[in-house]
Amino acid sequence: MPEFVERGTLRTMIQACYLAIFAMSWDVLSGRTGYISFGHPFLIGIGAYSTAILSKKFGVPPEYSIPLAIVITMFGGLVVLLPALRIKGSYFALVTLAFMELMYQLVQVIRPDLTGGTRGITGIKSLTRGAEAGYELAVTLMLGVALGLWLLMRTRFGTALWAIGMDEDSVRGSGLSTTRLKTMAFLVSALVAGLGGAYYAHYTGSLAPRALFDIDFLFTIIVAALIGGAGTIIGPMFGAFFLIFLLEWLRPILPGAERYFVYGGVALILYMYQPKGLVAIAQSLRDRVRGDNYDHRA
Amino acid sequence: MTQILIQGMLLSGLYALIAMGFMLIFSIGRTLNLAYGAYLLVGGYVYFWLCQQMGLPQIVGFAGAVTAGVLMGLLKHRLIVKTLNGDHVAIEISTLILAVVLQAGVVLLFGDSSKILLPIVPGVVTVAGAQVTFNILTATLISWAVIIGLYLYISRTHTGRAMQAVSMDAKGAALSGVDPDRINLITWGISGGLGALGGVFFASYTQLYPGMWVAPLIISVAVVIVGGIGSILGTLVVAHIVGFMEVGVSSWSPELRGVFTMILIVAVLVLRPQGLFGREETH
Amino acid sequence: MLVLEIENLSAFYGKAQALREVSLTVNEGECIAIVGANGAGKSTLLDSIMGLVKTRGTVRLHGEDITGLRCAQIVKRGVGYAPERFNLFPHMTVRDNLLVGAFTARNEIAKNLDAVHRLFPRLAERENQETSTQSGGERQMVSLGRALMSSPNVLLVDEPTIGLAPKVCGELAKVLQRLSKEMGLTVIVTEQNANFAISLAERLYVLEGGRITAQGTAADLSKDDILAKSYFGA
Amino acid sequence: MTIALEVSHLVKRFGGLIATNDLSFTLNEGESLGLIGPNGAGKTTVFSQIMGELRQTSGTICYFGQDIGGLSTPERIAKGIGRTYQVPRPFSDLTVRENIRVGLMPDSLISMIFGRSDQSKENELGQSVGFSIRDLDKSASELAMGDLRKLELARTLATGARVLLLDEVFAGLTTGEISMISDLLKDLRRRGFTFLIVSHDLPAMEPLIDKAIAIERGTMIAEGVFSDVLANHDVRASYLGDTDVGS
Amino acid sequence: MKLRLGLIAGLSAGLLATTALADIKVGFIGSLSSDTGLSTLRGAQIAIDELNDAGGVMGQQVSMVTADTGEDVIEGVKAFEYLAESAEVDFIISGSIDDVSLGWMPRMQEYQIPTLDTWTSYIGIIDMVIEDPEVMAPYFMNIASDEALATLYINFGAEVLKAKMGFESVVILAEDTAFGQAITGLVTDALAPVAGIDVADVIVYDIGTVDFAPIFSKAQNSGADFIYQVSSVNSQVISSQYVKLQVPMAMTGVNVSALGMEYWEDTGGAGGGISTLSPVPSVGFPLDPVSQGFVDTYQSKYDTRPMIPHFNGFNAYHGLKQAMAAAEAAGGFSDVAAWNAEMLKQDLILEKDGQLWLRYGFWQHGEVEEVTGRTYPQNARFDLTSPYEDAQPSMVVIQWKEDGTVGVVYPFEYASTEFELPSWVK
Repeated sequence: MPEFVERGTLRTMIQACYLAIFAMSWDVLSGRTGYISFGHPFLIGIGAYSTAILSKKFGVPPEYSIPLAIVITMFGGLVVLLPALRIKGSYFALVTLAFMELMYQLVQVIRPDLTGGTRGITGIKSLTRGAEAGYELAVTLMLGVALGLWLLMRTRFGTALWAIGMDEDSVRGSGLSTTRLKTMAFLVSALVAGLGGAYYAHYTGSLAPRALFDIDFLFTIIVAALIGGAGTIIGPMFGAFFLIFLLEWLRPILPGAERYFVYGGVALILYMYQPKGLVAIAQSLRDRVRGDNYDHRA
Repeated sequence: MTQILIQGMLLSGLYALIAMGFMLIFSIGRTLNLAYGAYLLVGGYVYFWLCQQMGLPQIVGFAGAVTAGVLMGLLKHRLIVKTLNGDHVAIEISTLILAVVLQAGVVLLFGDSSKILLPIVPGVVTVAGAQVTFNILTATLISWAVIIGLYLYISRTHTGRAMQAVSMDAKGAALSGVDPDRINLITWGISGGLGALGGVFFASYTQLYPGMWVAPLIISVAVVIVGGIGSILGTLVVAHIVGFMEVGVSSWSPELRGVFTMILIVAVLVLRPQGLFGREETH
Repeated sequence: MLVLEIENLSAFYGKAQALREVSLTVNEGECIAIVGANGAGKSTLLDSIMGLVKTRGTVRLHGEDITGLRCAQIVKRGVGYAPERFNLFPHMTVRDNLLVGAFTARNEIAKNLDAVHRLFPRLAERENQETSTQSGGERQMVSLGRALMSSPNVLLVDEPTIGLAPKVCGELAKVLQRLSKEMGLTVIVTEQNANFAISLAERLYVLEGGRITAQGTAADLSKDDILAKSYFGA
Repeated sequence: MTIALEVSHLVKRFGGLIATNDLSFTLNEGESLGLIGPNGAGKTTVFSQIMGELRQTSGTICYFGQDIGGLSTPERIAKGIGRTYQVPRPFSDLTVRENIRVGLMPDSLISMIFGRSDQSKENELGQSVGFSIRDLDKSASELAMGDLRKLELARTLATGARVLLLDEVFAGLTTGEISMISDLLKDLRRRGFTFLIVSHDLPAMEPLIDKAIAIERGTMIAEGVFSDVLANHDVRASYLGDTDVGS
Repeated sequence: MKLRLGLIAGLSAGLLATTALADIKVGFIGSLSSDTGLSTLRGAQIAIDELNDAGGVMGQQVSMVTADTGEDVIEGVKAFEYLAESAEVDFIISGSIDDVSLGWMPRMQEYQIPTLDTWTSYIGIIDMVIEDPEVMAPYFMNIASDEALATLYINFGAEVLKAKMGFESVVILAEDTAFGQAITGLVTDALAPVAGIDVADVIVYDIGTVDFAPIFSKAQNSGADFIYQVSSVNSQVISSQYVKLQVPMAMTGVNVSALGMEYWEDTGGAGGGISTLSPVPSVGFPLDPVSQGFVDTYQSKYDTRPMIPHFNGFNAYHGLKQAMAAAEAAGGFSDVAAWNAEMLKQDLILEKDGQLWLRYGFWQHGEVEEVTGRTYPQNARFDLTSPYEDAQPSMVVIQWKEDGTVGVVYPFEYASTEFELPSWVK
C-alpha cells in the first residue's frame, strides 16, 4: 500500500486505523451487549496518559510502558465502571459520561506536574519514523485487534454477548452469569481502548485533556462504529475510514468549521436512514445485485 | 455564609429553570435528549443576534429565542423522535450528533469567540457583602415564575394533566382520549422553549460560545438523575443542591468546582438509580 | 339499531395471532358479555376495538368505519374503555385521574363527575388519594369512572371481577346494570367469571383460542354446559 | 419415589397484597403436575419464586431435599431447574442453533472462550424438540409461534434442566401447533423429565399431567387427580364465578 | 448572509489553493474561526499579496494553503500533517494557541519545515530550542514569551500601582491552566520583593467557571487592595462579571480576550475598568507608518471580525516578509540551517517621526538578557531596560475605559491615557 499512495493519504489512513481501533473497542461492549458507553474517551485517555506519563516523566521505555498502560486502563476502568454495570439503559450511558467529564476535570487539577494540566503532555517518544513505518504499525495494530476480536466473537463468549444485547434476562435464564460476561466484555473493551490509546499517544506525540476527554471525540468514535455497522468487526473499521476520509477530502474545499457541519450532517442522515450502518447498506446493495438472501453477520 | 446563601439561591434558581425542560422530556417522552443543551445555545445566540447585533428591543429577543427553541423542539420530535420510533439508543445518539452539528453551525455563523450578553436589567446591589446584580436577580425571579407557572400548567390544565398521564401510563392516557403523540409533540415544544429561555438567562449570566451547550446539559443531567424522574419538586431541590454545592466549593476551592457535581451523579446513579426523589419505575 | 359491528377481525402480537376472524354485533342500549378463559383473546378484542392493536378486518361504530383510527379519536366518538389492568395514573389523585378522563369532554365535567360520584360515593370521599395507594376494588371504580368521564355511549369493560371479593363483584354488577338500564349505555363486558357474566348480560359470546365458538342468551348457553365445556373440556 | 421439588408454606406479599398464601405441594421425580387457576391467581408468581427471580416472603423451597432458598437463579439452573415464559423470549437475531448454544453454555468464561461448541449435542437437542437440521440455521426471528415454543424448550433442556416449569405453553398456538407441542411434552415425559405446567387450556393439559393443584388468589383450593380437581365446586366457581353472584 | 459569504470564501480559497500553480507554498495553521487565528491568516495574506505584487520571491509567486486546527490538539497534529504531506508547503506560519503548538511540535521536528509561530508564547518551547538547537532550527517565535508579561508588570506595579495608587497588597485570581500557573509564579516571586506589594491570597479557579460571584466574594474577603487576574481561557466571563457585579476593587492583570478590538463588542460593553498587559503592537498603541499602512489595507480588505489585526496579525505580516527575505538570502527554504542563519539576522526597524518605534528582530543563541539572566534564542527580541532605545517595548499595559475606548497606560513613553479606577470603586 505505501508504494501506491501519497504520504498525506498514508497519514489519513493512520488516523483512520486508530479511530477504527477505538470504534472496535466501543463496539465490543456497546455494539454487542447494548450497554451504550458514553465514556470511552475515558478509557482511551487512561491508556494514553499512562504511557505518556510513564515514558515521559519516569523514563520507562515504551515496550514496558505500553503494556503497563493497558493493564492500568483495564484495572482503572474496572474499579470505576464495575458498579456501573448494575445500571441499565440510558443510566449506564450517563454514568460513563459523568466519568469522562470527571476525568476531564481531575486530570487538570490532580498532580498537574505529571499530567501537564490543561496543556497536556507533549514530546511523547515516537515509536516509528516517517509515514510508512507509522502506517505499517497502525495497520498491523488494527488488523491484529480486528483478528483477535473476530476470533473472540466467534466463540461461545461472543454469542453470549450478542444474546445479552437481545435479552439479558433470558441469558440469565439460561443459567449464565451476565455480570461476569459483561465484566469480561468490558475488560476486553478496555484492553483494546488502552492499547489503542497508548499507541495513539506515541503516534501523535502529544495529548491534552481537551482533545481526549471530549464530547467531539466521543461523538467520532460512536458515529464511526454506528454508521459503519455496530455489532460487526468490519463495520467500525469501515465507518472509521469513511469518516476520516470524508473529513480529509472536505479539507481543501471547506477548510474551516463548515467541514464539521457537513460531516455531522452526513453522519446524522446516514444514521437516521440506516441505523445498522454502511455494512448493511452495502449488504443490501449486494443482495439486490445477487438477488439472494445471505446471512450477513461478520 | 450569608454570601454563599444568597449566591447559592440565585445560581440554583437558574439551574432549576435549565433542568426543567430536560426533565420534561426525560419523564414524559422517556427520552434522553442530549441535544437539550443546543436549545440553550440557539436561544442565547438568537437573543444576541436580535438584541445586540440587530439592536431590536429585548422583548423581541426573548420572543425570537423562545420561538426558535419551540420550533427546534417540534422539529426534533417530528424528524428524529418520531422517525426513530421510540428507539431510545438511536434517539440519544442522533441527538448527540445533532448537538455537534448545531455547534458547528453556530461557529459558522458567529465564529468561535465568546460573547457576553448585556445585562437584561443593569445594576447591582450589595447584600450582606455579596454583590447581587439585578440581572441575575431578574433571571432567578423569572426562573421561579416560569417554574411555578409550569407547575400550575402541569397540575391544573387539561393538557398539563394529560402530560403527567402520558408519563405515568401511555395506554391509560390514550384510552382517556389523550393522543400521546400530540402530547409528546407539545412537550418537546415546551421543553425547547424553556431551554431557549434558560439559554438567554444562562448566557446573560455567563457567556455565549459555541461549546456552551455541554455545561448546562451536564447540570441538567445531574439535576434530573439525582432528583429522579418525573418530579418537579425533586428537580427543584436538586437544582439547589447542585447550585449550593457549586457556590460552596467555589468559595472553598474554586478549581474543584465541577468535580463534586460529577461525583454526585455517579454516586447517586450507582447507589440509588431511581434518584433521591424519584419513584421506582412502575413498569 | 346497531351500535357496533365487528367483521372478520384478526389481531396479532408479533408472531402470535390473538384473534381469528371474530365477528359480532351489539345493539344500542344492550349489555353483552364476552366470556372465555385466560388467554382466549378477550382483552385483545377490546384493545382492537380501541385501535390499540394492529388488526385486519373492520370495526364499525354507528355504521361508520373506525378501523385504523387512533385510540384518542375513537374515545372522542363516544367509546369508553376500562381496561383489565386499569392503566390508571398511579401518582395522581383520584380526582386528577377522573379529570384526565374528561380530556375529550371538558364541557361536561361537572355533570359527569356528579354522575360518577353518585355511582361510586367512595370516590368522592377519597378524591385526593393517590391511586397507587388504593385497593383493587377502588381502582376498578376509578377506572370505570375515568371511562365515564368522557361521556361515552359505548362502554367497554375488561375483566372487571379479577381479584375482587364476591361481595364487591355483586356491587359491580349492579353498577354495570344501572349504566346499561338507567343511563342507556351500550355495555360490553369481557369476563372469565361466566356466572357473573350471565347474571349481567343479555347476550353472550364465547371466545376460545381467539375464535367465537358460541353465542346466545344466558339461557341458550346454560344448556349443555357450553361455558363449562369451553373452560374444562368435556 | 424421590421428591424432586417440595414447596412448603410459601408466602409472597407485595405490600398489602398476598400473591402466594401458604402454598405447599410436592412434585416427585418423573411426575407431571398441573398448576391451574383463573387469571390473576398467582401462578406465574409461584414460578418466579421457585426460580429465584423473586424472593419469597416466607416458606421453603427444596430441590431433591436441599433448601435452595438462598441460591441465585443461575445456581438453581445449574442444579437442574428450568423454566419457559408465557411469551417466548428467543434471541431473535441468533439462529436456532445459536439459541440452543446459549443454553448449552457452561457458566465459565474459560470454557466459553476456549472450549468448542458441541455441534452434535446442538443437533440432538434441536432434533429432540422436532427441528430438522436445516431449521437449525434459520434465524429465530423467522420462526412461527409454535417453533418458538419448541426453541424455548430446547434452550431450557440445553441448560441441563431435569425439572421443567412451563408457563402457558399453549398460549398463542394454533390447534395444529398445540398437538405438536403436546406430543413433544409427552415424549419428554416418557424420557423421565419432571414437569410443573401452567396453562389456561385445561383440555389440552389433561393428557400431560398426573395430578393438579388449583389455586385462587394465591391459596390452594384443590389438589388431586386432574378430573377430580376440575370437578371440584370451588375450582369451577373460581373460573366460572359463584352462581349466586348478582342475584 | 454571513454563512453564505463564509462558504463562498472557503470554497474559493480552497479552489485557489488547489488550482493556483505557485512555486512557493505557505501553509497557515491555526483556527479559522477565531479572531486570533484569522489575524495571523490575514496578516500573512496581505504580506503575500504585497510580495506577489512586487514580483514575488526569487521570481516565484507565493500562495497559501490553510489548515484549520479548531484549537484542538489532535486536529492540530492532523493539520500539520496535511500541510506537510498533502499540501507539501515550503513554509508554515502559525496562529496556533499554546497547547496546539505543543501538539504539532514533534511533527515540525520530524518534517523540518521552517515554521514561524505568531501567537504561542510558551517559554517551554524556547527551552526546547536551547536544549536541541539543531532539531528546533526551523522554528521561530516572533512574540515575546510569557516571562515578558510578568516582568514588565513588576515595573508597572512599582511605578503605578504602588507609587501612584498606593496599593499595598494583591489577591491573584488565576485560571487552573499551565499559563495561569506560570504567570502566578512570576507575579508571586517577583512582585512582592521587587515592587513591594504583598500577595494576600492566590485563588485558582476552574476554567469552566461560569459564576464568579463567590470567587469575587472570596477575593474581597482577602482584604487586598486590588485583584491581579490571570486568564487566557474564557476571559470575557471573568471580566464582564467583574463589571456587572461592580466588584469594589481595581482589577488588572493578564486578560487575553481584552487584547483585541472585539473585546468591547464581545462583552456587550461590560468590560470597562479592566487593565491588562498586552504585547505590542497593541490596541490603543500608536503605530508607525508601515504598520499603519498594513492596518489600512487590512480594514479595507476585510470588513468582518477581527476589526483590526491582533498583535499576531502584525507579527504575521512583518514575520512572513522576514521569512521570505531569509529564504531569498538562503536560496530557498530547503536548506534549513542556512535559512535559520539568515532568519536570525533579520532585523526590521520601523520608525515613527524619525525615531525608532518598533523593531522586529530575534535573540541570538547565547545572548543573555539582563533582567532574567537567561537566553531566548529564536524568540522575538525585546528589551526590558528603559528607555527602550534598541528594541520594541514588547509589552505595554492597556486599559479599557468605561466608555469603550482603550489606551496604553504604561510605560509612560507610550501612554495615550492614564490609569484610573472604575467609577464604582470608591
